[in-house]
Amino acid sequence: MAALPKIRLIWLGFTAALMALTLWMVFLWVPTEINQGNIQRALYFHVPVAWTAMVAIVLIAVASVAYLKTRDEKWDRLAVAGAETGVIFAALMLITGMVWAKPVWGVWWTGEAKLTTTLILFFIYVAYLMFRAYFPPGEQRRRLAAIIGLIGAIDTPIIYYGAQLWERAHPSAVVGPYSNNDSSVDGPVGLTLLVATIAFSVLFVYVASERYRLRKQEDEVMALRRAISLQALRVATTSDSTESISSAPAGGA
Amino acid sequence: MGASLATVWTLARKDLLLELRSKDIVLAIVVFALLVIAIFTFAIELTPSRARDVGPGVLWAAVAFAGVLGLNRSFAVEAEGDTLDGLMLTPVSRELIFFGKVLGNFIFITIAQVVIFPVFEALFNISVLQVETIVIALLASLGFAAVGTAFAAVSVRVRSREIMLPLLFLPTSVPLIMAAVESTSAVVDGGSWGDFSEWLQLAIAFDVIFMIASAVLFQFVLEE
Amino acid sequence: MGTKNSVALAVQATGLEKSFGNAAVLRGLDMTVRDGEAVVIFGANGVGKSTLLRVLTTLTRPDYGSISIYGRDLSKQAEYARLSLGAVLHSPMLYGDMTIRENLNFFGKMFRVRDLPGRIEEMTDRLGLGPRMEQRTRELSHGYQKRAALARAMLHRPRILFLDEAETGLDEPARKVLDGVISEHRAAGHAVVMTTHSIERGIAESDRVFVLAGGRIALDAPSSHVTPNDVTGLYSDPSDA
Amino acid sequence: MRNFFVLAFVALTALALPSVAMAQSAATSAASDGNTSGVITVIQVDSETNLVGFVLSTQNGELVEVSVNDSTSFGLENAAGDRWVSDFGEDPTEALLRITDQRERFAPVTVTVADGVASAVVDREQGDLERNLGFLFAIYIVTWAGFFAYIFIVSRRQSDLAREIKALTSQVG
Repeated sequence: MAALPKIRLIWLGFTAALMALTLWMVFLWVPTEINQGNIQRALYFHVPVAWTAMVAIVLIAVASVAYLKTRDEKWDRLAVAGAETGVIFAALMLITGMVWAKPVWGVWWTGEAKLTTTLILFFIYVAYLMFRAYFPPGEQRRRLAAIIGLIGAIDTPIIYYGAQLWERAHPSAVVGPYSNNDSSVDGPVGLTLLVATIAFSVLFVYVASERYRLRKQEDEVMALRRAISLQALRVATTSDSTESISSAPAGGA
Repeated sequence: MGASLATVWTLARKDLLLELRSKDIVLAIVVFALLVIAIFTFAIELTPSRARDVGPGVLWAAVAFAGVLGLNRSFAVEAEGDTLDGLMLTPVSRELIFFGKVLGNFIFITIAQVVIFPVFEALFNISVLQVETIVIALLASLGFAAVGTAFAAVSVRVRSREIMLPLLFLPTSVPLIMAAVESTSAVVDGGSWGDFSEWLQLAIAFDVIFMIASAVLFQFVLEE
Repeated sequence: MGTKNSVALAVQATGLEKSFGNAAVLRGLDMTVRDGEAVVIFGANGVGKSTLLRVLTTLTRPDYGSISIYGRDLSKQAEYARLSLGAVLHSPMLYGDMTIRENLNFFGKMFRVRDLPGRIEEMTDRLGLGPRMEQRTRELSHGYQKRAALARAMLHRPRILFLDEAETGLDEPARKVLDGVISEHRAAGHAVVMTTHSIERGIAESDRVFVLAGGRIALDAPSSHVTPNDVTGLYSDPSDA
Repeated sequence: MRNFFVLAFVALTALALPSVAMAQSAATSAASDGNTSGVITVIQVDSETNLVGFVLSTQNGELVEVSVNDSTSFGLENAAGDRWVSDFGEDPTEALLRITDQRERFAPVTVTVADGVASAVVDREQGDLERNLGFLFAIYIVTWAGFFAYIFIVSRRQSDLAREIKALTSQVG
């Protein structure tokens, strides 16, 4: 019990240090991009957040398969942690994407393939979480949730492919002076992006593990309540159960 | 193999027979879809060029939304008399039960489209009754049936299944809806197979992947 | 534990556990039923008799524990086990908008029953369904629905029959048909597992009595040695507390 | 709860950083002289009429000579509004055309110079690097506010449940 918070604190410190490094690189170290100016620094938030949202999908897929195979509750907890954190990251990806698109492209929303994909996945995993909220806890909920999580993950590459085709068919959404976004990502830009991605991944692990812990506590509370109700029952029926043992003939004829 | 196909057909025919008696599913799909299409004809001023632009989108949105209603019924029918338990007691493998349900739902959506398409063509004044669109419609119905059957079986056990099914089904089907809309648009604009081959591939990939994935996952859905 | 040995056992269940959310229904239940034996399971309302039958008939998967029906492990060979079991549970499990004949035809095909039309005629005669065969099951009285359900359960000539309070709400003629079917089934050397509220009838119609209490078999005794009082004595179980 | 405070402290520090950074970058960009803006007055070409450099007339009236090489990147829009972004090495002819067009229109450009060679040549409007700071700030705030709201909710639930577990354990004990 005592060791666990220590690891969490160390991880938290690690996250904070990496984030500080990222912030220093993003705002002080990396040169300003020539075409877009300072707004391009949004890249170092937007892309890592999108990346972690994708990591969340993989996490959900792996945890769901593992749950269906082993029926071990810990995989279900992992899937919930991944889904909830993933939905948060996906929402941030969408919002940062929109706020970035407005000054650069002149519109809040473009049919950009990664944004479209994230939006649809966001809806699928919101539905996943809603399903969990509607369904009474138990094995059935864990199992059906794993199925939904898995179908969403299987759908991901198909959605992305479809969104790419769609973007190619409807390229007109992007207007304004900065409509090309092919700024290079090597040199300082690439390095900053790499560090930022690592930092956000570490942050994702921190947030997801906190959510996992919460889920575990919820299960613990349920188990304790069950134990208490059982205890109450046992007190009420002690005399009966001893009787039943004595009156049961050994195995019948 | 032959015996499996016969079992799948027996299951689907049972659903067709029930549908013939109750007319719940097809009627719901047709009426709802036509309603959506009719509302759009009032909501949008339909100049010929605008009808061509938005028509395919309206058509497929209507089919997808109406399809949800029908899919909701397909497992509600089984839940009513606990006949799902009856099916579970048979030695038929769960994949075959799934395929039987998919076949039934596919036939329902297809029959509904037989009514929806001509009415749509008349109201929007664009020609969608062509070989290309019929193939697209069949591919879309198959994909809707595959994903929809799996999700209908999942959501039939939830309190508010009428809410849950569309929330699960619609976002998952987005690639298929995109493919259907884009291909139909291409056909309406006078294109032929080559102009939307990528979208057709997407639809076929979606159908194949979800037919297999849902069949495999279905056994986990039905466990209790 | 050779296969030959366990085939003689119609049902062998060990360490069954099942809970729904917070409620533990089965808690390490063990039971065996021999072939040719009629077993009755008693228990207070809500003690889990129906859950137990659902678990034994492959409908509900236990959280822990193993079951085999005629030597077929349910976790591995459920499809074979289903061939040798028939069940009449609370609801008739028939399609309301189909006639009895259509229902029997459908389920018979699912079981790939040999000479299906002949078998359906046989069941029709034995259960006295004749005049109702072409009626939709939704329109039938409770008694005829139960008879049709029994026909559905026995269509594929199962070796073990599970009946969950099958006699509740039946009129006298229907009850007689049911009793006749049970005794014929026993006479043919097959197994029956049933639950019932009527303790006297249960004891009279069975070879062995189980009492389910606290998620386990609290009493397992030959019917000839059990009086109704022995059974009700065990009823004051947790669910009443 | 202690966790939350630790995280909140880090967050506040993190939030304070960029404002400092921005103030500094505004000061340095003017001083470092990496960027020069002005109108193109002279275009220098070699014997095969390849662009080698040009002369800028800055707002202060100074003339600055700039040379280009293969890695010089361009981001220029012509009178028709057609924007061209590429490296000099990729399409030297187009670069010359664009620079000529820019000179004829007296359209100001911003040049980023490193070691006497231009690393980037863009329309001056693009070179206004301090634009859209509000949007960047919004992105920054949204990202962090999102995380902290979520972490806050999770950690509060955690401490609530920890208390409940403690109470229940003593009841079972």
